[in-house]
Amino acid sequence: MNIKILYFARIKEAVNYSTEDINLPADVSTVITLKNHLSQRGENWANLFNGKQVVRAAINHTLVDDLAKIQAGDEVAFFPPVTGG
Amino acid sequence: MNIKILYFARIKEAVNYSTEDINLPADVSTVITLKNHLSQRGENWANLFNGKQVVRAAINHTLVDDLAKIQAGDEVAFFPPVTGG
Amino acid sequence: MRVAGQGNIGAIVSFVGQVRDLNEGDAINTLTLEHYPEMTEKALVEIENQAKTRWNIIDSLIIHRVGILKPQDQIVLVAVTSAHRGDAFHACEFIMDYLKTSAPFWKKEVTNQGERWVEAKLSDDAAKARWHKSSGLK
Amino acid sequence: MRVAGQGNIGAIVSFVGQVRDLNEGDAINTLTLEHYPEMTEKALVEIENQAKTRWNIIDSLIIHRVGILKPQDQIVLVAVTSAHRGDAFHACEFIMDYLKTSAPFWKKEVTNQGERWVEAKLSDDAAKARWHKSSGLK
Repeated sequence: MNIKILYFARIKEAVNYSTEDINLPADVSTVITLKNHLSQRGENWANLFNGKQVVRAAINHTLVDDLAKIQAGDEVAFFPPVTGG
Repeated sequence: MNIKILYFARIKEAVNYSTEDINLPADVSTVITLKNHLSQRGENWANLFNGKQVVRAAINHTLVDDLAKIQAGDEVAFFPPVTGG
Repeated sequence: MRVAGQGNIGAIVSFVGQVRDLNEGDAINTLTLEHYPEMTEKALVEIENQAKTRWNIIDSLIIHRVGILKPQDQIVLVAVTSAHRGDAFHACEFIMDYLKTSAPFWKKEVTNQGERWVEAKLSDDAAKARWHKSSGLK
Repeated sequence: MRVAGQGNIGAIVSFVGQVRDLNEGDAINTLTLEHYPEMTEKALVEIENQAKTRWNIIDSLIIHRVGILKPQDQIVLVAVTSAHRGDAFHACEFIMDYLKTSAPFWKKEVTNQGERWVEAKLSDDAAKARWHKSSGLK
């Protein structure tokens, strides 16, 4: 399925992408499996998405946890813990 | 001894005085004995100072309780519970 | 209280109290604030000093009006500055709770039914009492 | 948020956050606020709705700046109106605690040592967590 991924702040700088459209393999259907999938892109990706760093995820602008399901057409965002206010 | 008494708000209206200079008998030397002394001035005074209503007292601009000592030259104030802010 | 030019300030919390047009179900025409001026001065200084002792605040300001006010007039302003927000929030609320219960102000309302003195609220005493407990409010 | 002409308002609590000139011991030249616009909109509406559900407030307003700011610039304004002060105080503090931990903003500081992303604070998570407990804050 096709989804859109957005990266913010420290994550965006580390992967050097702000957004991408991606076609996911059939076995990638949750946040955690997407993280594992992205980890395989190289060292900078692995460092971010291997679970040692806190990387928050949102699906369609709502904060979700690692077990959240991803569906075709979703907008998935990855970002570090927020620091506004 | 001579002291000054101030009355505020509901108390001031009830006794129809805002301030007076008074010479106290020798046995009146605390807030409670002063309240009892004032109670003897008539019904409106008794109603206020017989202990059934909450009447707060301050000596020289500091809130005190009924057992506080009064000294010559003090400024004693009587008023209802405060309602500012 | 200075804010401009104070680069250590990270938080400014302010409270404005305003005369409501209804109280206890009755329309308010005017609200008269009486006070005991010398004691007021002393009480406000004391309340601000207590706040400065309890929290890490940079500065505070209290302005309380007296005399005849109308609905929607501002009665009181309390503003507190600090480096971090928790100190300013708690100090501002503390100052208001103490103002309500320890500063010598009295309110008289004029309604269509006549004049009446506003009664002190038990909820204000309870609000003040919170600050005595080791309640996590600090 | 309307204040003028609203005779039912008795309390206005506001919070202003300001860029401090020092953080973690280093002088701050600039602070850049990045955000995720569509999610920000949704998060702020959700935070205000939660505040309105929990407290008896009349209205609330959140303004959060983004982009490059300098020390002493204002970052955020939260203002809450209510009939009685407790509701406005608690709702304003609640909104700030949730903004700090649930709205997608990220801060990057420029110091003389270079750029650095501001780390999330455990104390902010703790501040937010208070609102889950039956802690007497509500």
